[in-house]
Amino acid sequence: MKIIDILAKIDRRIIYLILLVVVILPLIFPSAQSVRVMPPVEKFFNAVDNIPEEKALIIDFDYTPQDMPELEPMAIALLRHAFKKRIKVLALSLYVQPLGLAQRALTQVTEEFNSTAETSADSIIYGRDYVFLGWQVGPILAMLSMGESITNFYNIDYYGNRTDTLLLMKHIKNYNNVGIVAALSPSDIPRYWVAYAQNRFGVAVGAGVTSVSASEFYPYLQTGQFSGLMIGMKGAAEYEEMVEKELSVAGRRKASESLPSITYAHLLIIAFIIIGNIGHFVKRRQK
Amino acid sequence: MAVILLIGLIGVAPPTHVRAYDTPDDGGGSIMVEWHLSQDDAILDGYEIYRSNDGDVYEKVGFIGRNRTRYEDSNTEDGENYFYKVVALKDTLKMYSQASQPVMSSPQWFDLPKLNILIACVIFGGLILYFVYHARKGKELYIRKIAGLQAIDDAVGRATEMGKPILYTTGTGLIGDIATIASLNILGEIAKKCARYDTQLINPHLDPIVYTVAREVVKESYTQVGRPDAFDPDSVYFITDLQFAYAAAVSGIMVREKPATNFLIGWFMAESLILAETGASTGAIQIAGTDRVPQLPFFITACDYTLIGEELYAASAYISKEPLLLGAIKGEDLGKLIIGAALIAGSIIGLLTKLPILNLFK
Amino acid sequence: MNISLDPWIWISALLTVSIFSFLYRDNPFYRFAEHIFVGVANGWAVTFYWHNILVPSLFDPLFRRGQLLLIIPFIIGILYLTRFIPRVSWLVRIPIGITMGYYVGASIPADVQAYIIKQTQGTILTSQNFQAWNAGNMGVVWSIILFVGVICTLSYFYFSKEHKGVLGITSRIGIIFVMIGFGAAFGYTVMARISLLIGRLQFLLGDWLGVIH
Amino acid sequence: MKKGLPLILVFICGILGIIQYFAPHPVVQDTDNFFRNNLLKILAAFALVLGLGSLLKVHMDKIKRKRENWQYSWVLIIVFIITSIIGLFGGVTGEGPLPTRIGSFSFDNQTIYDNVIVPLGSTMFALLAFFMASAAYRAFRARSTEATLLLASAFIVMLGVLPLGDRISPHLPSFAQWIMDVPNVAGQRGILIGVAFGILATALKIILGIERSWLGGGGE
Repeated sequence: MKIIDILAKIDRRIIYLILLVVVILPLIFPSAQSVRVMPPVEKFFNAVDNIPEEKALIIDFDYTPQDMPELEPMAIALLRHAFKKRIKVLALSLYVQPLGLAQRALTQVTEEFNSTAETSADSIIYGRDYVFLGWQVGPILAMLSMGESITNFYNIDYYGNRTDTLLLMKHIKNYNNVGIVAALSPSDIPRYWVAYAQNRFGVAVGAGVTSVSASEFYPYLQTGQFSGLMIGMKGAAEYEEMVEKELSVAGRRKASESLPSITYAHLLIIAFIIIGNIGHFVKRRQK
Repeated sequence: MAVILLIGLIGVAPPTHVRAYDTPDDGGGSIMVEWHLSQDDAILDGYEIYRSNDGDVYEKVGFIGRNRTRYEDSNTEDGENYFYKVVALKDTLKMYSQASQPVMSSPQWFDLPKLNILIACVIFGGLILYFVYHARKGKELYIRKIAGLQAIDDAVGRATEMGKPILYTTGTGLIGDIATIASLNILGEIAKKCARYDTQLINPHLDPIVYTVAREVVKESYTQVGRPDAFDPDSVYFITDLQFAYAAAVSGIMVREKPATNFLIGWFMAESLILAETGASTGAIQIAGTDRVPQLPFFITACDYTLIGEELYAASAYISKEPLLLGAIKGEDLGKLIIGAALIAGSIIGLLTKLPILNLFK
Repeated sequence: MNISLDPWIWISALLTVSIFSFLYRDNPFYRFAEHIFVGVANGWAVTFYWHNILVPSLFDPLFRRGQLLLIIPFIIGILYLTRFIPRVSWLVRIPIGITMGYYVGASIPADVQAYIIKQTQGTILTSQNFQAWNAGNMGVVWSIILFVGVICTLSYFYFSKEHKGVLGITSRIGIIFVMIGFGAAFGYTVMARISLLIGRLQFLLGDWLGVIH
Repeated sequence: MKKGLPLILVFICGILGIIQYFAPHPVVQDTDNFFRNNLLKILAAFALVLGLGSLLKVHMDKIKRKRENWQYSWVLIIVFIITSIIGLFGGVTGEGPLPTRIGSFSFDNQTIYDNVIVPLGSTMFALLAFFMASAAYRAFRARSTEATLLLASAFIVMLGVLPLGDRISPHLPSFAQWIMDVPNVAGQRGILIGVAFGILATALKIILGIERSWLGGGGE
């Protein structure tokens, strides 16, 4: 009888402790959990995968340290995808704060590829394979101006080079030479890409968003305004899954590694609900 | 390749049928330009839009991607004549269209597509006001029971018995959030009960303006029940205008002062569950209420009573039993009946005919 | 292990741990962090209002560029401070009345549009709404369930009649829809919140302690 | 006067708030812009002074009367003063006259924001992970039909969003999404329409001066 009483009234601190353990252990001893890829991410992957040779992929890095756990893995997976398939990448941030994080992701993935490269053709070379446009004032202004000329608006890149001298930019004039814009942002930015870049210039837009804001973005996928959508840790993990399975690119899969924490936390909460109800029912029987 | 070369030699077809008109329902300073696509649209870079005051000298005002047939030039001087040409652009090759007819931009006083909203405001607002004034004549009105409100008396009584304070937070809304104003009305009623029973009230705030108003409301309540002396000006105070700092501080108050009852009524964001769970852990009775649908699930799970949506607005009328406020509720109810009828009627029309019924609600 | 040497990382980390300690119970560390939080937040608000509002929108244009119209907001703003002078403290109602009046007025058409017009539009049964589901023939069924749900939920908020008879049944169905929705929304939010926790733990274990890479 | 003038102002400003929604004409929109971007913002800045006055008074009192935990009030006041000075004189990102850097250690306003306010805020936010667990355990009990439905749909959705969900049944994720899209939206819509009427009534009563408790007492 005692046990039932305990089950119906577990101290909340015990719940907190078990939850903490369940979330923390998989982080310390990471093992990537494989996921089934859902259509929104599959669409995204295919949209990037089908970018023709002469077009580029724009990655808009607009996450901050706060949203990094969910959005950075998306950036890494996208970069791995692009570099593996030799899709040209234009990286940019619409705000100043994310620039450092963009730089960090670019460096990481470039090094991953270059550490195994043997020839210059195998390597990822700045200016030939990717360009970091950095930041220029005004998010909407940037979206509009790139419709006409990217190098006029971003006349110098993040490192201070004149963009029109970069090899890659010789063939990339404006959105007509862009396959898809991948906007990774915790805020409204993906919607602005649709309103200003897509509606006026017809460029495809894909979005990576946090799970907090997920419900706001679903409709854009249904109407076809987004060519793909990654939501939170799970969306990032699905993209990681596709990159590894389809392209056999190895590397840390941070989102997939977080999934066990998420799964166990959910299962734990479900377990507690069941335990609570067992306690509740048995006690009611007794009365 | 050969095709492109050939086009390079003979050029591309220009857009045709260029038409310019004043952008409707706007504040002026804007002209819409429309055209038919160039026959070579598929290979273009896009379209450049040129504008002229005299039909002679044209200057470029904008650029838009291919497969687009519309451009809004939002940089015009009202009352001046403009001519437009649209250019098909391919690399350095430009093909000019014919010029448009001259056009002027002008501002409008009323945004016509919003007419349906105006009508709805007038109908529903009128209904409510009719019943408010009708109620002045003192007709008795019935209101159904609202569980959370019936618990208020017990909740205040319990605090009095236990000799513990009552915590009332209006949430993280500003004075412009109507839920905050509704909450202030309820606060007034609860402050009266506190004054009568001599129960301590704690009322921390996030918005300085709401704080200022709340202070007046509470003070007035104490005066109304004849206990102005019992009003403690420090019971209503401001903490910070930062959401989570506020949540941290109110959580701290909950565990330190251990109020017998927590009222979480007003406009809330993610802090709703932080406050509700902390409050629950201290064993307080909790009465919550908000019109913020995303936060309602958390109040429902963590609090003893929750005023859902409109119940929050009905609450002050319910507690005060003031005929004016009750009259408004009658008006609201009639409005909901009309919406129900509109839904059914709209559906019948929508199902049986091909009328574009949804356009009424654009 | 690769512990950070950056003092700011240490400060952030200690504050983070202090807040988490609240889960065990109220304690001096939490109290300390909480009061720091409120203090810094207000210091930051002072800075923000000064540099981002008062100087660029009031003092600079008024005193440097001579936009005399701004004397009006300046004076009305100062009326707030009459609260401290009992004889004229009623003047504080003027800025309050202006602020409240404007926002309350602005909320009327915006709410009628977003909450009444738009919600009604999405609920009416028409072939256009059936197709919006992207669910083929099932779209009709979903639309009908939605329609019934909306009307029943609405009837739950019918206050001026006792919930008996037909109204009793519909309002009960309405509350069933509401409860299913609330449960679902709760369950749906868990993932977002766990993600936030993972973010904090990655900061503590990675950036601070260097236990995870 | 003491009540009449504020009530007239509420009425006038309320009408402006309504009109600006319908009238695109520059006469209206420019007035509205002045309201939003100058007047109301500036008023909010002055109101903060009242708020800070209140906060400081409460904590000074605490210290003076040595109420429980009065020591922490010192922490709050000192931290407030220091950050205000840094912010006011050091500028937002350290461009002001006050130096905000000693060697390689900078402590400008933005750095404080990033390293104090952001971690504190996001940790408070992260507490929700724990609170959701305890709330679910305590409240999701099948006491009544309503509670059972609440529990069941939370259960299904929680499983449905997991990667594990489609291993249990391939229909589970889509069923979870269906609950979110259909019954959930129906309930929400019903609530929202009701709310709109509550807002409309309250707003009209304020603008027309029928509801005037916000004025407080004293003076006609």
